[in-house]
Amino acid sequence: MCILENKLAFAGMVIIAMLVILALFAPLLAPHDPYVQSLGQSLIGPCRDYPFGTDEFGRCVLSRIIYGTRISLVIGLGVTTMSTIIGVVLGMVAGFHNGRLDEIIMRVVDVFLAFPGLILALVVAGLLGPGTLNVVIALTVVGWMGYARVIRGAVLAEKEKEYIGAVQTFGAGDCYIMLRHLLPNVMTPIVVMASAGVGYVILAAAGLSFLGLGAEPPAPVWGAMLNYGKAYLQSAPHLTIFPGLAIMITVLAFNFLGDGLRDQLDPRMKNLHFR
Amino acid sequence: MATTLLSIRGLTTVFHCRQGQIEAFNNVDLDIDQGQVLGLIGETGCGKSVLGMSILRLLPPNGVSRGQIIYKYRDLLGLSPQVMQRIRGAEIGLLPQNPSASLNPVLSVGQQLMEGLRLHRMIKKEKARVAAQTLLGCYGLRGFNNRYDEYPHQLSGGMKQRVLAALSITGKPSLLIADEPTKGLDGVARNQVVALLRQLTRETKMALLLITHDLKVAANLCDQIAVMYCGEIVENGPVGKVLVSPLHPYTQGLLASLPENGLHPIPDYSPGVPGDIQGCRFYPRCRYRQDKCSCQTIKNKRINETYVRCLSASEGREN
Amino acid sequence: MAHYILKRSGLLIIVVFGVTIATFVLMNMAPGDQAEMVAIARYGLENLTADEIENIRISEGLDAPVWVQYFHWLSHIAQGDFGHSLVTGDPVSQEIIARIPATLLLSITSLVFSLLIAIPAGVISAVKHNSFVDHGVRIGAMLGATIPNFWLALLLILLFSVTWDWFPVFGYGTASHIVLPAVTLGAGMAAVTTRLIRAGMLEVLKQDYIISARAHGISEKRVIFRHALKNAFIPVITVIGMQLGHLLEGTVIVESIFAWPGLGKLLVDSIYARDYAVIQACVLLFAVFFVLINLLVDLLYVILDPRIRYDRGAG
Amino acid sequence: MLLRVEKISKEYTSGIFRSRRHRVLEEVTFALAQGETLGLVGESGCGKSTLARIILGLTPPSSGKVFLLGQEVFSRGGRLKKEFFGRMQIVFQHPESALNPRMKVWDSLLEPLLLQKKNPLKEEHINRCSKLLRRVGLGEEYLCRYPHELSGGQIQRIVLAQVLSLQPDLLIADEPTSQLDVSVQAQVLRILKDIQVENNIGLLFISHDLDVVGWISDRIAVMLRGQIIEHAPAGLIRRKPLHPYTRLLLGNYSMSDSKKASRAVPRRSMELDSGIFENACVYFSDCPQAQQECRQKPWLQEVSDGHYAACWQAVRK
Repeated sequence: MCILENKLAFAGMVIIAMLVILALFAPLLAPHDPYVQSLGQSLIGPCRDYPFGTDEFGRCVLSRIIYGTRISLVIGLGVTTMSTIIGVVLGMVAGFHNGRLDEIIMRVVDVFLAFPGLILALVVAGLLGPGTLNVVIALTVVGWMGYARVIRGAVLAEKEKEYIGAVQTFGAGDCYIMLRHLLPNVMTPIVVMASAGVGYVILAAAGLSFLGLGAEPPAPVWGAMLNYGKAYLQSAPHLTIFPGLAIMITVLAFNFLGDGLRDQLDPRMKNLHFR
Repeated sequence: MATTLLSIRGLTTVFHCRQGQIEAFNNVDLDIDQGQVLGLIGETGCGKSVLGMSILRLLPPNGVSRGQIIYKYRDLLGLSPQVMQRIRGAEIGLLPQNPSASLNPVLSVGQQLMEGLRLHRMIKKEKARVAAQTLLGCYGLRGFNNRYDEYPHQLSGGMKQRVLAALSITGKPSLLIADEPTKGLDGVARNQVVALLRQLTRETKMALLLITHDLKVAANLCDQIAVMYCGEIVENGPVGKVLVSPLHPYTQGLLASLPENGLHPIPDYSPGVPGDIQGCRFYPRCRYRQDKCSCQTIKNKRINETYVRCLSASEGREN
Repeated sequence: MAHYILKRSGLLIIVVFGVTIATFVLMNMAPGDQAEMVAIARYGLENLTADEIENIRISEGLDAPVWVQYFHWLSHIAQGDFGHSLVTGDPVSQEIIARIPATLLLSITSLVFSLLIAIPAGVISAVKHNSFVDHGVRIGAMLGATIPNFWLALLLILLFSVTWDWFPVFGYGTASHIVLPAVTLGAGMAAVTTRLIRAGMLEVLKQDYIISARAHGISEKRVIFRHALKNAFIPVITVIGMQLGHLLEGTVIVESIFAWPGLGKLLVDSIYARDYAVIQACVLLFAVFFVLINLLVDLLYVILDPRIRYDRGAG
Repeated sequence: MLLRVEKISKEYTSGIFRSRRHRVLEEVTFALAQGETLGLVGESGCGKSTLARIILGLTPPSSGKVFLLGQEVFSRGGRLKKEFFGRMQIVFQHPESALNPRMKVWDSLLEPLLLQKKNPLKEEHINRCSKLLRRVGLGEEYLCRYPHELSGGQIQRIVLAQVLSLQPDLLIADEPTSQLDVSVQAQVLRILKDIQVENNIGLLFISHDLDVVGWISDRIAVMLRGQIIEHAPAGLIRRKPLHPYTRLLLGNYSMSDSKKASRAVPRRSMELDSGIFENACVYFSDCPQAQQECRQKPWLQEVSDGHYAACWQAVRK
């Protein structure tokens, strides 16, 4: 089982590396300009010139998917980074000074968790209007609570360990203990959670843009491509199949990585699944 | 002359892991007579608990045993899983290591006891209920009528152990394996467990394999003592001999480390994975070591009633 | 136990109160002048004057301090008055009540569908640990958990409606209409629940009391079904509750794709139309619904798990 | 006197209105001289670990004072005053959590020095660490290992080396060997004793094992449910225990007299078990010799020279 999972983790890393390369070198790798419309060549199926076919405006689907990795990765990494930072700061503070401050922070977390995530993101993104930055904000608003909870739990457990008591008798202050001892020891669950989290953020972002709440129309966004493609489901199914495949492979890759890291870094977390 | 109930010959258990095989214990010979109390003593990680589980064939899936475990003329290792399942509980019982985690938290104490009773004694529900109450009454849970419907977490550690003791003898086994029954217990609680085990063996006349690291508990309960070091039985004999005039240097060191004997430590640590040690496994820590100890396989030597696995052991040698 | 329920309900009130504040703040942060929007909705864009906007501002109480507006709003929703839709002008509560049955029907069908798959798959996978069945279930669950549900919906339509014409694409009413939306919605949930049941079973099967039950001679079948399953299910109950929340999320997308006339579609349509009154009501409703489910799950947990049932009662 | 503990009490409150009170420690008082060892014996849950944490300033007490060399150590909030940092040290029970799992042994060894600003020159770091290791019987090769590569006995030695580096006035050992095997326990206790004697450290040794405590201590205090019920020189308490609970603890058979354990316990009269006893002796509900007078709580009194007990019957005799 371990071998299977580590193979998967490796596969995940390879796919992620390829996605990063695609994003960085999109202009070199894409066969066509993703924005150039040629109405004469609209809705062509996969052929040698257009491996993934063209859309209703005659734009190359493959090129649009390649450029789309940029937006997906930026959103995925941006949201995860911001959520992690917020979660770590609030979680550490709540866990370390448990008392009134902890109570307040955790009630705020409860309130945010009371909204079904995607629905809150949908409303925030809808109110803020289109744009990549707004998507990042909307998904961060609904994404930080999990990190805060996990960190708080980990800090609460770690704080009770005996070496923390010993370090206090050496004369260490609160900040020193938090940064030097607690933070490194609670990083493991965060790394695991964040790596799978990137995948789920990308999935949610695709969902938003599928509903028309993402970047502005000409931008090559996977979810939006699906949204426009669904009108041609019968005549041009490639418009639906390829962008969806791109989303799924990306999400799967981050998931593989998360699962693999979990087994590698922390065998005790083996049976933890989060979503 | 008592008849032999369980006879282990050349038993080896290994675990298959990613890094290869890890040996739990090697080539163990052990006999338990009917009604006898055998103490298996050793330190953490020496393989003594795995031995108990090997006898019951309850190892995790990656554990494999070789050799013979002859119980009443049958080799347990050769039996089908179905037959083995019928032996567990009815012939060989287990008093598990960790009382607080060994009762099912979502079934009431009464339900768990009745399940055992109905399985082993083929009796109806109502009768089983009465039998369960009698059984618990015998083992020190007075007024258990009120506790019958309680759940394990409502009982104290000592009570759980009593329930487990009652549960382990519902099938009236001829042999009970008690796996570290006093682990983690303070003085007074430990005394209670010892008293409980003494009552069990006295009343049921069954044999007891007591796996423990506590020399005092072993001295109090056992007829026979087997000392395990690093996956090997190094000394095996009557309690009066092994714990009073030990022959193996390890047993001697163990006794000398007790506070009442002056806390004289054995130098160094026991090796983690003993797989690649040739010759005597105690060699690096032994104060009587000779060059020949490290290069040849050490055979059991019989001195009076004691078997000892040491080249230099002789009758007269004392600490 | 009474103590626990009391404490849990107290927490619920705090959270619901927080939810109303959050919803209110969210709507007030939206760009644009609310009075203007109400005016546009009422009189149309062309015959709009500044006076009319000011009139509405005063009559709707939009000139009052924010906290006054909040309590005003709160007292209205406490009476079931969510205001009027900016688009249709109908009372929002009417519109929502009309949509609830469809969403409920879809959610419950998908829940049942997902559990019918997840429970046997999870249990078999754990019991036959590391077998081919196990690997198959795990890969299936992995795919199910990562497949975007809007994509799955499109693929299902492509296959079962466009290519084979077995089920209708859009609409609501007959049994065949619900198949594709329910499968789409249930698939992801089935995958996640399968993983959790499998993990829970594996964890329980490692416990001392399982080994102890085996040592007492109890048969393997009985060990799994009587001793392990109940223990493994207690944590799963919580997760099913949380999954219901994800189901609610899913309805938004699935209902829009399949034109299912439920709350999710209502929410998406009102976001397009910037119909704030409806958005506000929908969000509030979803959140309160979610919180209530969590409370129910917690109570169910208490009933199933004797450790909490008795402990909290005493202490 | 090195350490003086005066009437330390600790209460926890719980419930919605903080109405339920749970008393962990009740007016614990004792003193400890430089270089002396006081053994504190009691079963798990009797409050001995809480006491240790309070003395070190890790947990604030509900009331009471602690003096180190005549100075009070707590500031108003119940935390340790800055000038006492590093002068009192502790060795805990669980080796598996005694060191930061992500720090190498030598980082852990240097930490107390760096925190106390007693840092020697950078070049001397390694030297200093290996000297400390050698003092506790470990070689230099352990410097670069992580805690999970070490056995319990080795970790406790490294903790002792950490303690040694600060040369504290007081060391508290909270069940330092209860998780170790007997042969390793002997090694660790010997090193502990050596370090104490060499540096003239006052040692508060907490354990449930009377044999171990008897070996290491000069005086022994027995604790039951948050109170010290007997307190005497080590030899005396083992020869002539006064409190019935101490006698029960000592009744833990030893290797030689194996039949003692099963002797019958006298039954106490049933009428004592009715009613509520808020002010009764802590041992009242379990004491085989309980009398009516035990409904009134006895206090720790000097029975004979240096031998204190909290039991009416012991006092009368």
